[in-house]
Amino acid sequence: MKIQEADAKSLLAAAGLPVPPWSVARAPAEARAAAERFLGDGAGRVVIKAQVLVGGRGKAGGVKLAGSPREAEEVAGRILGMDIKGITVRKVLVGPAAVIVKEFYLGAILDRASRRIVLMASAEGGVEIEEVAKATPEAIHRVEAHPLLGLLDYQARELAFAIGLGGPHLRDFVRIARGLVATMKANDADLVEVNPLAIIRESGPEGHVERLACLDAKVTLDDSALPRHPDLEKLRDLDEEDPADAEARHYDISFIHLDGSIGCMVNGAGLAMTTMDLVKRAGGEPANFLDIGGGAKADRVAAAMRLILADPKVRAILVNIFGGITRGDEVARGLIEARSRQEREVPMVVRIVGTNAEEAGRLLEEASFETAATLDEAATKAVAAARAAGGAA
Amino acid sequence: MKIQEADAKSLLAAAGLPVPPWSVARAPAEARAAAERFLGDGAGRVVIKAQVLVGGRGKAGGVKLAGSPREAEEVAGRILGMDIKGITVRKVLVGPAAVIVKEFYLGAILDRASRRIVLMASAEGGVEIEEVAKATPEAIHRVEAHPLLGLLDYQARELAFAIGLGGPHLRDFVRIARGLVATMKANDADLVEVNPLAIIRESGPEGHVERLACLDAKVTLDDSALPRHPDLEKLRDLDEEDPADAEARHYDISFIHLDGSIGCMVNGAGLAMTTMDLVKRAGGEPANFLDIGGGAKADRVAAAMRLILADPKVRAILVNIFGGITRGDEVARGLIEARSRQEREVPMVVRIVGTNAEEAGRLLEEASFETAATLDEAATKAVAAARAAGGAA
Amino acid sequence: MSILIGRDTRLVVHGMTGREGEFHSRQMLDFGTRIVAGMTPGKGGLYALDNRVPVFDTIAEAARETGANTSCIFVPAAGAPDSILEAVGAGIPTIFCITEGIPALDMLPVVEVVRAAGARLIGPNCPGATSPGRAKVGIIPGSIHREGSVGVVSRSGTLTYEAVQAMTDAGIGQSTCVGIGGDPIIGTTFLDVLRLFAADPETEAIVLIGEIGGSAEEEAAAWAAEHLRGVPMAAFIAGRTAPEGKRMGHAGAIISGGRGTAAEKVAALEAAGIRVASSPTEIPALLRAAGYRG
Amino acid sequence: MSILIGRDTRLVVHGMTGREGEFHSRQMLDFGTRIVAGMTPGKGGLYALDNRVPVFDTIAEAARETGANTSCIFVPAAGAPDSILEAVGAGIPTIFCITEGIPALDMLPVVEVVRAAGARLIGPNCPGATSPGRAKVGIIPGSIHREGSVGVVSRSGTLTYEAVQAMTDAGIGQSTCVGIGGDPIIGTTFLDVLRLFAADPETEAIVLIGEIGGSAEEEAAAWAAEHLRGVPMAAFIAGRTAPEGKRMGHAGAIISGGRGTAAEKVAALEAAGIRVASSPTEIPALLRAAGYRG
Repeated sequence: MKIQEADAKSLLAAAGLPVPPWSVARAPAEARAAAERFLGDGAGRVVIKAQVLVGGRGKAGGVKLAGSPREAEEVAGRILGMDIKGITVRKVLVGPAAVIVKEFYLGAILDRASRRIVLMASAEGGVEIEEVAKATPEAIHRVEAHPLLGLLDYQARELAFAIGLGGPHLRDFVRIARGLVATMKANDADLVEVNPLAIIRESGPEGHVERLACLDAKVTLDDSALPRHPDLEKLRDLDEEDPADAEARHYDISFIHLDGSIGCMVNGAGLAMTTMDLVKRAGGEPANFLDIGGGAKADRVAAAMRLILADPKVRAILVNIFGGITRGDEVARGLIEARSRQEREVPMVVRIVGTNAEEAGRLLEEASFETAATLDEAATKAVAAARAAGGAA
Repeated sequence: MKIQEADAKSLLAAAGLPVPPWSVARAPAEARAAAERFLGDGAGRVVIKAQVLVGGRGKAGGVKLAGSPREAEEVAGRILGMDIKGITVRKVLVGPAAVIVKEFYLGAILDRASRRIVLMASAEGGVEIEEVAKATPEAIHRVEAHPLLGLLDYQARELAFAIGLGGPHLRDFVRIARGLVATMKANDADLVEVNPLAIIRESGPEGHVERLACLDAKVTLDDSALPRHPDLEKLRDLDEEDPADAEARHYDISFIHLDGSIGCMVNGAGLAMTTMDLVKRAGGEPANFLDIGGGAKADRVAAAMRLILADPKVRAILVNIFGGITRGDEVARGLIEARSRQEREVPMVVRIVGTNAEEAGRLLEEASFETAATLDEAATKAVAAARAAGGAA
Repeated sequence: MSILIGRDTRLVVHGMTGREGEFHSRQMLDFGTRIVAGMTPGKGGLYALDNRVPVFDTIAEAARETGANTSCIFVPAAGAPDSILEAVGAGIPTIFCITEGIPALDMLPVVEVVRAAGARLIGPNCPGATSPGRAKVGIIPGSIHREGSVGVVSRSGTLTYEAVQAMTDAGIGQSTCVGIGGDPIIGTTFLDVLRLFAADPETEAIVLIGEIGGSAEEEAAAWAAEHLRGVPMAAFIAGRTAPEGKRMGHAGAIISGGRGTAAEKVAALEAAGIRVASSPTEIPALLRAAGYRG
Repeated sequence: MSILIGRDTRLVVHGMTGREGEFHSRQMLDFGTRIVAGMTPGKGGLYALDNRVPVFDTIAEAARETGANTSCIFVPAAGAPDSILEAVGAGIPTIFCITEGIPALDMLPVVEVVRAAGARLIGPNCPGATSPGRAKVGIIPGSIHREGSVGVVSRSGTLTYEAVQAMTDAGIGQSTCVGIGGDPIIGTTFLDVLRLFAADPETEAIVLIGEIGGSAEEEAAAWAAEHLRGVPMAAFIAGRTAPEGKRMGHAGAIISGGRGTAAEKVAALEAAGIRVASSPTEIPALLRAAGYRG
């Protein structure tokens, strides 16, 4: 699960990391009030940043500076409501604009290949790490946290020296690096990224001081661990969520809405992706990824059907079940019941094999469903049905 | 550092373990008030336990039951002021007397040989584990916590089954066992013992319930770790401490008061014990163990001298320094200065070898100290001096 | 022979007395798997599966009393890491973890302890393994198989069944089918299984069924290019149409930062000389085209 | 030859630019030890000890640049465990930790990681080791030694000096003197050092200096009884007069629950045929009585 920058910053701050203050505004007036406060506290300017869960908001014009409360209000007004990669901006983060001396990248990721938490750092801060990885992979330094002891101080120091961060900032860097890994563990995150981690200049009573600060933060959480973090579940941004997603979660259905016209209902993630791929190969476009999981009963089948039909673009439905734990006859009964209740008439092609497939076939035949023996055949039939209904490709 | 039962129970309770309520009373009237409360809350009787840092208080009459507030006051009056193994009882713990169904032993220790935290359990609860170890060692079951991951649930379950604790108490036992190890780690303890861990019977709204509870607790803390636990340092029981101990700690001197008449000042723990042993072999009795540590300067030497002389039984002093990090001349200067200020005239034998021993010898000779070339000689001379002063043996 | 499991498999099932554990234990018994013990803390001393299998309180006891050498874990996600560690602690060399939904960070120390102990973990969130005619451990339906000499390795569950069924329908039997699981942190990778197949005299061809996310297929392809020349192989990669940044059901199936796409994986496999089917039904034909004559 | 250290020792000193680190580094250099590097984070690039020794920011860099194969740690207790792990991570095979006051629980994971990596840690809270005529690592005064063939192993600091001085005064030289440290959790035990001495062709006799607390002397005695018959040995145990339940300076020197007494240890050693001196000055005579002719 992705969370917004402001929430990511809260998690870092909770781990004791140096995050400059910020405020979240849902309306221009709120942004103005926040700007007033930060400017009053001594900030020269404030930064106003769109809070959206997609990258590239800077390039899209979603990050701007303002020198006065009035300007902040105006800028926030322009950013709020903006469309960034299909997402409508509904809130902005307002904070003091830091005087940046130098920017770095620091990120902790769960690395599959090494099966470790890997801490990555680069002196090329402020740009997307994927771009650095492509252009100058040697500029990215990485250490693998000890699999049982976590990140050790000396590992963090090695990373600091590798990116040229010694001297007065060494100790703070070690603290921040450990904090990233601690944040990861405390929240079951699979990514905790600070970009930029910056040396910022502040004026204090004794002149300028330079210190490290986490100016932006990105955290993604492990969905499997959310049940044990009810507080983090609350950070789910419903503003950016398809309403169908909540129902899918409720029924333990994996559901991802797509742009096509052929609704898919499958048991198993790999088979669900394969079903989508075969729809595409047959000349159609899948309307969704949908995995009803193992051992689905009638109620889950009915919920899956509702999710699919809630999309007005759906012109045909492909049901593909390879029974193992899942019993074909249970699915068939669920389909029959769901169809009897559904408001919209959409052609459906059903393929059920494996456990109790014979009984399923009998039930479907009695109820006059269109069936298919193989997945390839089912895909072809579904695409044809959608075309006939005026939908596919 | 040993801490009192009541403090040990606080640490266990802080880790979420089931510890019945208790109160500490320093006067009979306080015990009466506490008893009134517990009896009012439904306890049939209260238990009153001397709080002393030595074992065997039960046998010494330091643990008694009382059935009424008046009786509690009277019992507390008898226990307070009692002498248990040389310690005067200054406080008692008052708590509800549990109805015990069965007692167990459960302890977490830092095991040197395996270099692991070892969890030990026995179905022979309520008696000293050392006695069980001697009489029926096979009754003690142990598991080594994983050195990096800590105690794992399955290890705790293995221990539970080994002592016949399955069924309804299994889950609680696992929680308690993990809690012991967690308490150990959180507080840098080298021993966390619950004896007895008991199945107690309580009457609730739906009849009797049986549950596990930690009825007594013993915790000893790692002295090396106390600097990072200022809150635990406060648990040091000054009631039972020799006033000299605080001064020794202040100067980083290891000091243990003993019964003899020959004060010892040595650098290094092993050599300090050896010096005591040689005093004994020469027919004397050491008055103390005293290690001035490495690199001691004049102020620490002077403090050590004060500690030794504070004991009126001291009739002679043996100073034994093998200079390494410690410089012999520094010690000699400290001795000369200390003697010039000391109020009581006590014969002293000084042996200084190693780093800067020649300069030390010259200084001591000028100041007319009695010196010795070897440790054996120094011990013999010190014993003779103490005898002459009417003290040794 | 076969890999991971076989006629000498002596299985202990963790959580045998639970609903899933019991159901699949029966299926495994019916397939001919030798289940020597069940384990459910607190149920030690009972007998399960119509009194055929003794249940123990601990795996250590089960291993001691029955000589179990393989374990299969059906306990819920919260307890599964502990179950794996218990099996390792009891000296079980081969451990299958069927449980899904284990937080990834919980698995990091577990895979490390497994590795340090020299044991092998398959999964978690995997369907297990089947060696037709010998044994099955896990939840793969027994009926789809046919005895033979093609090794199948897959990150998926039902997709594997689809592919295996297609092979069986085409008269191509399997030596061992292994589902390694769809989680980001797993005990045994494609590459590990390829090594085992390479060393197995009865495996004459290999089918690899991958999906988007991570780079395990690429690593396997690179190894195969070097060590499996001459072994007929075919592959399938699910998720050609999956969008970036979305987790496709499996915790491990996600394209992020432009990496882990089906296109990359297909390219890596083809570069290694392995043809990639565009539908599971094409796998038998690709195997034959690659020279498989079984 | 010698054990642990010798002419091929290439030493890196952690915390060389600190007060203690610098003082003892000079002493080691004077003794003839080859110090190839110092390590102080943030001082990389400087030269220490009158510009004779380069300082690095990390041990990994020091090892890479100088071929250091031994490390000696003088950093404060709070950072010492990390220093040991850094040395292990950099592949240093022999690590001496002089630092005292490290909490015992901090050492548990450290000794495990050292063990798993196949490295050797001596200490913490130890005076180090000296091989007269070859090298010294740590803080044992160089002046007390004489080259020879008696191996000395001890849990103590100044007590060791006392014993070694007595040997030197009696004309008995040492192959290597090792202080294993007085903490409850240490990297190298008496037994470990006995094994090394047993395998060292230049060590012809062994002196063991123990003290109250724990059972390491008993374990060493049991091993010696079996494997060191014929090797002249003598021992000394400090703490015959120590009271129970009091920590005698060293964190590890405590009699608890009636165990770890000097009497037990003396009995175990004598049962193994090792005579125990009642004063360090008796050690030379006991060695000769045990058959040592060096």
